[in-house]
Amino acid sequence: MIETLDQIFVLLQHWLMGLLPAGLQPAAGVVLGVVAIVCLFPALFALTTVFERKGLARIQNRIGPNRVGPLGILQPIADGIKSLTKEDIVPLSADAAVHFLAPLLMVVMVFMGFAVLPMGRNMVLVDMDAGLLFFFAMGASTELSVFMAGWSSRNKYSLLGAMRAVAQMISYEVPLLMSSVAVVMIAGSLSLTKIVDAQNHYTWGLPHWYIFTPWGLAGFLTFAVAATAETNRSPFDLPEGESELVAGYHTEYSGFKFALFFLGEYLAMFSISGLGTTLFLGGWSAPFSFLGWVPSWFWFFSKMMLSIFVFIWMRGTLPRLRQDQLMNFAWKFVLPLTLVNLMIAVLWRFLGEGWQRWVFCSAILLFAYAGMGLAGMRRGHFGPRRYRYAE
Amino acid sequence: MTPLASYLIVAALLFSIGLAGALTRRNAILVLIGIELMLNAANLNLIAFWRYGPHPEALTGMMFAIFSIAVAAAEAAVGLGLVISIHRHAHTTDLDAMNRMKG
Amino acid sequence: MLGEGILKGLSETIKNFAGSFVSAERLTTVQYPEQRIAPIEATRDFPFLVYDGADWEAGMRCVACQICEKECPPKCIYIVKSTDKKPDAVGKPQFYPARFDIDISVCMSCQICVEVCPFEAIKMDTEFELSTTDRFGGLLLDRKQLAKSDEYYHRIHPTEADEVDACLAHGKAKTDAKTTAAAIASAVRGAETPARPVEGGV
Amino acid sequence: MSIAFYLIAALTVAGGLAAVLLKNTVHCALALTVAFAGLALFFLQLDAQFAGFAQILVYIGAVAILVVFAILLTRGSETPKDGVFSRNWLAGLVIAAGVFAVLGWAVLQSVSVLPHETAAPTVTVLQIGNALMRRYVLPLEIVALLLTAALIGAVIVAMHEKEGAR
Repeated sequence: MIETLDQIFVLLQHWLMGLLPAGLQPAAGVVLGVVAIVCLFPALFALTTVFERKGLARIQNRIGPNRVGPLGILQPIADGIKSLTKEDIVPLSADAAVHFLAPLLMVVMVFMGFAVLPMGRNMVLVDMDAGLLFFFAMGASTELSVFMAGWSSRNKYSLLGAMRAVAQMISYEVPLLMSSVAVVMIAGSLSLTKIVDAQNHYTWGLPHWYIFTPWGLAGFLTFAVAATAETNRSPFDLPEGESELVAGYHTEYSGFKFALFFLGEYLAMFSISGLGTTLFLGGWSAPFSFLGWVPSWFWFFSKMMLSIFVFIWMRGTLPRLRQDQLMNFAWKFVLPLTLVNLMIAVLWRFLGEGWQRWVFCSAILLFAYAGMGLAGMRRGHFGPRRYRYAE
Repeated sequence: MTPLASYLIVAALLFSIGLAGALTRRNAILVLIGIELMLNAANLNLIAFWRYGPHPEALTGMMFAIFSIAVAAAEAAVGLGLVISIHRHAHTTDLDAMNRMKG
Repeated sequence: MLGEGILKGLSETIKNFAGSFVSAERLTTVQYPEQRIAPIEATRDFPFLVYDGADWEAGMRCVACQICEKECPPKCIYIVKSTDKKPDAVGKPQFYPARFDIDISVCMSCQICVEVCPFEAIKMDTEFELSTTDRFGGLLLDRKQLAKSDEYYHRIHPTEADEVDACLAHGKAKTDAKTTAAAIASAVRGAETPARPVEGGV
Repeated sequence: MSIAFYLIAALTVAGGLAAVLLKNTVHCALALTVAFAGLALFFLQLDAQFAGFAQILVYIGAVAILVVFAILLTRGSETPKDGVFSRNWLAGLVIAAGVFAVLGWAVLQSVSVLPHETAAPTVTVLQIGNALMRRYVLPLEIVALLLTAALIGAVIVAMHEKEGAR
């Protein structure tokens, strides 16, 4: 029974495949997986938009949308109808073909990333040997669509937003990759299913997730910072900074194309949360061994939604960074910290079992964090804002 | 025609396109684009030879291609840095206009 | 320590997040069409015309002097002065506005018309739910729509209305005193020299 | 040859042609990414997964972005009025055609000796890593050095005049 519930989606897929002739079965399996992903994540996106609005409202002591349907739960449907029926405006001087292709490319590239995420036991669309590399390759391609959107609009705000977005995404892609490399080094594989398997065992009922090690915690924090910047979320939402740039690279998009960009951004958030879950939070494995009977996909999606909540929470808390603070933070703090973390991961691997490696690794990491942070603060690379002329 | 031969023909075509681009365009960045295409055609050759060669398990061709990708990235960074530097100096990226040795 | 401020901020927002579910007094907003906050006394948005008594047309304080029309910065007031005179609330014959239109889509709620009116005839309203589907005709209010009773004025701005009443009463008393004084004076003069004609009262 | 091969070949060659023929420089850069993507698909078709993904990551994710950045920094997106091709374009075209003729002739001459369809090799990332760390460790180090030098060089070349002006 528990086994069936755990594998319910896999069994469903096999049952549906069994209805078809044998020759079509492999193709049908892939199509079914793709359809499942393409239906599930936009539905999750719709739910997340309303939860985000309600969560932000609660953080600001408001109630949030509550008019459409019970407790405003049907708000995304109203929003969807609105954006579908809105006029699709293409500026006269815009580069029509590129302007049209940019949102499509973005959504397609983000969807591709889901193909390698293991969403439960045996629930992965393509178990690729170089899954992590595939994920990052697809993630890197979204930068181009952002540039295409900004450039083709022929609008200075769009172009500025796109250049900011691309510069930011390139800068934070380096720490993102570097913090994942530490996991790859310890797990010894680029395959995401193998990385989850490496974390899926317990001592005294507690899991061996990588976040519960010094290098894993540091890696997770740098990964989270880089992921927030990579998905252009607050406090790193300069590309869309509405006080400066109207709406950034999607200023000139309206109606359905704008909805596609919106979808793309949220899907990127889901996929990067899924990746973070897989790399550091044990993927689909249960947080305690006695909870092993709960279906694996439940754990994956709850961990993912928890990270989405943290995204919303941060958005409700932190003010937007300035461009120079953003770049200084990436290159002078996060990247060195990930490089130190790589060394720590090596040390962890070769110090062997025992309490010494915990002490050594934590001490070096804390020292590096405090040292780099204080040095950067003193030189004014980041930290509180200082005004030269006004006080 | 064997599969290897067709890959080689495509690579040769791509190489020639890149060469033609590098030789005929005025804009320095377009010349770099042509060179990138030529490098990529060479990569395709390396991978195709590795795949249909006698010892694919030795990984020689693939390693060569991976190193070549890394080198090409460095080449692009330096080349574009040079182009930006020249643009700052001469206020043009038109190669026909850069016919003097004196700065 | 580095990152301390971020943690502090995060704890503050999570307190708000959780607190807004348990204590309703944290919520700063109201559910507008069902729940309303009474407007504060100094609220103002668009002008209206005050009338005394029960009949809006007869009791209109406005005498169509057109000062407000001239002073209005965006020129949203349009007045046509009547050719005849009608008795006002106290029975004195006055001109009256044959037309008095305010385009509230142009009005900027500056209150200058109220400041300049010598007859306390135009005041600021608190009514804000004025949206219509007709953006030209629907937002051009004529004198019938603008006329609101003195009681209404007292209800929305009690303090200010009392001041206005006191001021009006004072003015009336002054004029009354003047007229009576003049009447007495002329009566006295008339008694002394009955042959001279009575000079102008006021 | 399969249909997929012809489709990818058409995509790649069309992307390459567009990259050198189009007037607008940004369009050229975008067409170049199409060619890069086609080549990555070729690599996947040739069972070189790792190289294919590395191609996408490096070329589409970095080189193409660098190219468009350079175009925008040099105001290259405005089409020059005196044509996009250089004065001696004919000579360049003849040379390129000659090179293609020689290469094509060489390939066609050797068709008979080229190997036929072979079994697909299974290459895991682990094998690639082992090869990189054992047999090819010296080239790896040299590439690392080269990349560092290129990084510093690119920064210095692009920043130099600004520093001098300060």
